[in-house]
Amino acid sequence: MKFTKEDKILLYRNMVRGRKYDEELVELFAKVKVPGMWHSGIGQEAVGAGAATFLRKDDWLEPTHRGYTFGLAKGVDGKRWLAEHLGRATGFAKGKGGHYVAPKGSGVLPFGGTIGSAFPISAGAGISAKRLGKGQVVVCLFGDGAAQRGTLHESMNLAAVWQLPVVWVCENNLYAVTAHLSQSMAVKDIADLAHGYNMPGVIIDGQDVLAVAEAVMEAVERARAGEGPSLIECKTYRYRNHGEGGAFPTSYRTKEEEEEWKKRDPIVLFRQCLLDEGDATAEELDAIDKELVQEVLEASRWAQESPWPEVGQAFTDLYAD
Amino acid sequence: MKFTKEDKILLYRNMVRGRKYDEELVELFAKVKVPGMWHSGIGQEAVGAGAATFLRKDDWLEPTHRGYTFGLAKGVDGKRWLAEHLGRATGFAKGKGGHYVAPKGSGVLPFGGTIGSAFPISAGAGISAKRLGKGQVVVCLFGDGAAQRGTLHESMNLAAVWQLPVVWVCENNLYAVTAHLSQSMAVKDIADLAHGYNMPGVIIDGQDVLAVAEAVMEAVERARAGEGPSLIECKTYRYRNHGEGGAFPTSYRTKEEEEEWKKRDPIVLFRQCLLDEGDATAEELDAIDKELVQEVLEASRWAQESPWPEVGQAFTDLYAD
Amino acid sequence: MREISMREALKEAIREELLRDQTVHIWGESIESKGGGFAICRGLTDEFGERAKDTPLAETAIAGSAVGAAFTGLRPIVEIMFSDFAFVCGDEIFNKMAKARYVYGGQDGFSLPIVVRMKVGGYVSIGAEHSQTPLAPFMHAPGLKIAFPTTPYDAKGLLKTAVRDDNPVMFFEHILHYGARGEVPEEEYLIPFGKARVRREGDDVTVVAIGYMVDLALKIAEEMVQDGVSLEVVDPRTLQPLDMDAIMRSIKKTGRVIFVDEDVTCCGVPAELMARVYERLTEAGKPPVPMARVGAANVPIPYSPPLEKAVLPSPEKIAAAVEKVLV
Amino acid sequence: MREISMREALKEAIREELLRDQTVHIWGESIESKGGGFAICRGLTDEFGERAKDTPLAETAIAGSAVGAAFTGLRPIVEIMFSDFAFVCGDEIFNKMAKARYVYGGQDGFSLPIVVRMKVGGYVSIGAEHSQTPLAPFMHAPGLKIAFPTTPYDAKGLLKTAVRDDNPVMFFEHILHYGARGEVPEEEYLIPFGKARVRREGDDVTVVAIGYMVDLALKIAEEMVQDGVSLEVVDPRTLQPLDMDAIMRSIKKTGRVIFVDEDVTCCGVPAELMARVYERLTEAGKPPVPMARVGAANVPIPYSPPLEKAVLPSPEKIAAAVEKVLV
Ligand SMILES: Cc1ncc(C[n+]2csc(CCOP(=O)(O)OP(=O)(O)O)c2C)c(N)n1
Ligand SMILES: Cc1ncc(C[n+]2csc(CCOP(=O)(O)OP(=O)(O)O)c2C)c(N)n1
Ligand SMILES: [Mg+2]
Ligand SMILES: [Mg+2]
Repeated sequence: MKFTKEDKILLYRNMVRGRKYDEELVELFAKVKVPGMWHSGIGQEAVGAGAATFLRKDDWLEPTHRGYTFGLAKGVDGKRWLAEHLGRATGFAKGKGGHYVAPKGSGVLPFGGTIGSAFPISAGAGISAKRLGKGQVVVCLFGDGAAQRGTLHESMNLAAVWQLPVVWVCENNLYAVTAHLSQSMAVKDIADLAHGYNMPGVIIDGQDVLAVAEAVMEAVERARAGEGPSLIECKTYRYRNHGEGGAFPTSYRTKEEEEEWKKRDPIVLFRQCLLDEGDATAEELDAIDKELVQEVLEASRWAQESPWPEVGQAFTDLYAD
Repeated sequence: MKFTKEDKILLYRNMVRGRKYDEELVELFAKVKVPGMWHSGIGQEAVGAGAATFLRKDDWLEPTHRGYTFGLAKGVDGKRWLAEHLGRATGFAKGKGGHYVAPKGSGVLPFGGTIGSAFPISAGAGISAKRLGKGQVVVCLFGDGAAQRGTLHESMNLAAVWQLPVVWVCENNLYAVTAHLSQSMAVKDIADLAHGYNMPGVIIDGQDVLAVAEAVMEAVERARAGEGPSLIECKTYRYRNHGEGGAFPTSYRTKEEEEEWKKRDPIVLFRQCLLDEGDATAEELDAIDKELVQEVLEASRWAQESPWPEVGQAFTDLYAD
Repeated sequence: MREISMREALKEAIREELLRDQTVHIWGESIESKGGGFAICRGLTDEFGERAKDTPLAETAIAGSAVGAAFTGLRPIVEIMFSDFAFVCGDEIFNKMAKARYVYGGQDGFSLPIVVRMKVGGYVSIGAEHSQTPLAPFMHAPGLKIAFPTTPYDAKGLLKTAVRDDNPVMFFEHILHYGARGEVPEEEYLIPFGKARVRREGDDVTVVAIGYMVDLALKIAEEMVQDGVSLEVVDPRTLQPLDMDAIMRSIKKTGRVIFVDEDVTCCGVPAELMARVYERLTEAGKPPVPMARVGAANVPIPYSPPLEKAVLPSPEKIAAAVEKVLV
Repeated sequence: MREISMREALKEAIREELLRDQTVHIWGESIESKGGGFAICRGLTDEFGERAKDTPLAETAIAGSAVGAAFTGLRPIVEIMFSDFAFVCGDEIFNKMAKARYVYGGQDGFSLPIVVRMKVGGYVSIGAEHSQTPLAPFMHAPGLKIAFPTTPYDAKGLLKTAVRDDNPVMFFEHILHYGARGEVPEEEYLIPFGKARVRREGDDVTVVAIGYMVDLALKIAEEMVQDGVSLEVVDPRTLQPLDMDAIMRSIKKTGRVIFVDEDVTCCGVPAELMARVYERLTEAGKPPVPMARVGAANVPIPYSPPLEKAVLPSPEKIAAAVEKVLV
């Protein structure tokens, strides 16, 4: 895929929007009493933005628990997502679900609290996509920890043998909670797993949003053309701890490692790239940043001011009639 | 491993014993009212015998549901196994378990009725073997259908990352019940899966008992030496349908395919090999055959004449005290 | 009216729904190559192509893909060969199918139109992992619906209703029922969920029997006529929704009730039903009626026929429970 | 006596058992790098090396490997971070751990000495798949033992007993209990399974409360003193084995009982307990006593705090049930 200047600006916006929402959530968790959990995705924005920005509206995206970037890029209304996260009546599920809930119309698939349950759900969406014949594609995001679940094997095999239009995108940030990948997997590269499913597997610099977008969209076009699934591994890093507020140790990784990765911040890198290529001026990008800060502040205020759900809501919506 | 003449005769005996028990069970299911199910392993004896014959008594073997060969070769008393299969009080579990039950002393691991549950059980035995430091090794037998379960991924990965002494031996007979492997897996060779666990994976002629024994014992020695797990795929074929007595269609494979495979019967091939190499005479082998026919007949009579368990047995043995 | 087997009734239901609605698809192990575990679907692939398809041996993929497919526009029917294997895909059933709609607050008309067909039942000596009738764990998972037909007529009507239901339905088929024959009209019909059926009228004791237990209850009911005892046999047909009104109506008539279930007794469905009857009566200011329950003994299901017989419910055990509440 | 938190009590139990018996090993997600999901095991790897080890993110491997290891000579303690995830390894728990000994007819002294530690409990707004207290499905699986301590003292004594038990023990730890402090002696002690503890003596109503529900029951018991109502709070401590005698003794004294459980009400443990009390009384020729149950509403556990509060048991709901049986 060839990216126009507008495409690139959109990628930039989507990364920055994800970052700003994320920073706001980190702050809310630190300062305000907020229900639930927040798994910050700061540092990993290139993967979510690169994977989601150029999908069709009716393509499906399977989320992870980390950050908002992918979902915002897929078109989820961040303000209502945040409200859901804060447990408010104005959230997508009236507060019943928490942040793993996005509207169906956005093309975001159901996400479960059990890591690894994303795989068969994505395969299932792939069955629909293939059988309904509208050329839809499914992108399944998953972490390196998720890659250790057996559901990966069953689902990648099913997708491969049925040639389903699913693109498996691994957000390999090297850790699952506190366990380093080398303690948990026998291979260094998740892309190696592709071999067992007879599908292409590539490794991408997950801090380079263009590289991610290119690789994902190439795989998406293959899938759309009926050529089956592929696996894309994006090497990335989360700046913050596994979750906010919990009692997470910091000893499991070194300060040096953290600093090393921060030198390759995906937003900083891409900003420089846009400037270098003459796709935007510093003023233009600053204006975008400012606009998004404003958007997020307003969203956050709106969400925080939203009412709590009525208690009676607890007893509705169990069954469709 | 170098095989002596005695080793080879033992392999032959173990294959023939497995075949004779199997033929007896097929007959019992056809003629006598027998409880349960029988999954005949006729045609696949080289794998069970090759994998189990030269293990140490305290090595562990994880069984499959198909045939008796591996278990008999590991030292299970066939007569009591058969009695268990017939639901008699003289069976290993007094009839409570059915044939998936062998005594602990034989080194046969627990087998579950859910295909694929063998993988984590074997990994667990590998943890014991490694931690207890007595040089034990675990051999896990599994079918090509089982290879599609997610438990394979979780367990092979665990075994590889913890460098457990487990040898994964796939009995690839091309079908799971009636589904051909090409309908169910994206790779043609199960050995390809080894790549995702950074362990050796080899393909073996599963009709050649010496080839199986060599490959397995080489992997066993690697594992014993602390060099971790390996995967061995044995290409084989079952002559009979998935199970006896059930309403299994025959349309899912061709008569030609069946005939082609029967030309390479593992016992016939090995018999010829023993004769060619001068390891035994036809008379010696005939004598073995005859002796084993006799052994099985007596075992079967004994099992059939064994009493049913007392009804009170149904309510004991739930908890250890 | 023509008589067909429950096997044929189930197949007709699936076939008719596949014909009626292009979004209905069915997949599972050996569906195409064998018609599924119990050959219900034999021939469907010839007629419907990939809409009736073999999967790999992979229950999490089967159940989980049903979730993803149902969310995105299909109405999957999937088969889990033996209900004992439902625990292989426990996360997909109990955490996803059961909870998703509620967790999504019903937004966007969110629904998961899934049917999970599962063989249940013992009495055929195939061991602890192939003989269960695990009903309580599913009834303990709000968000699932549960159907368990006992005649070919009910099987066809309930399965068609299940396919059209917008919720995940656990559809149980007893191994000893597949061959059972009964009248089934040629014309299309549906059976609504949540309507019990009185399978036999009687005056002295209400027997609420689930699944194959209906057969045992009807058998002993005939025998007990000689003792001058008249049993009313109520088949709930669906456990979720459950027709408590029908059960209470029958109890009002007989004044006594026993609950019969093939599942393990401890924390089983009969305990729940006893609690509900007790609560209903108490809330209405009425005294409790004599109640008893019959279930499988609290052990895994043994393999050997005499042991299995000792563990599972039998007409004699039902009779003993009847005697208990008659005292 | 010194006071420590339940977190510390649990760690002491594990540490002492690791010291006592070389075959005791512990593994689970982030055990080494974080001390497990709730940091109970922090530091154990420094002391015991590979005997306290991180696993991959793989519940079937964790639970299934415990089966294989227990069969072959180890006494594994494994951690499933959240009990909701037990359904990920449902086959390993319900089909293997629960059934294996029985299916092996107890031969060769067959046993599976396994402890599966799991966090349970809601009230902290972390959503439908992290907030359950799924007790009934485990109690419905004969062959498992079940412990659910409510004080640091009980936690330590029961966990040590669990490690020495030759059966698979499901060991539940409530999220709101980790920080709770209480007296725990320095000297070693064990608490036998199957012995309930009367946590508060009272005359009017027996409250059988499970797990964290004991805290709620004790709270409301103090408040109801003002209304002149005296509650006796019984903590079964283990559900399998279950101390029915203690429950019946208390009921004999008070003449009324309510059962309080955080799990989903439908087909929950209280229904089973109601059935057992009813059966015990009937068999003894006695009339039933007033009974009621309190459990979570029959929905998944919602995320938003006010909704979660509406769904889960509360002191007020317990009080309402007490009023019901007092009438
Ligand atoms: C089945 C299951 N096991 C464990 C957990 C607890 N858990 C939540 S996030 C997480 C780590 C996931 O790691 P990874 O997939 O690499 O994603 P990351 O958090 O690094 O983005 C774990 C173990 C869970 N939610 N579900
Ligand atoms: C979890 C689970 N799913 C399905 C089955 C039903 N089943 C029994 S044997 C079998 C096929 C196994 O195939 P394979 O592993 O290739 O072994 P083979 O029978 O060919 O020896 C199936 C699907 C089962 N027992 N357990
Ligand atoms: Mg990660
Ligand atoms: Mg096979």
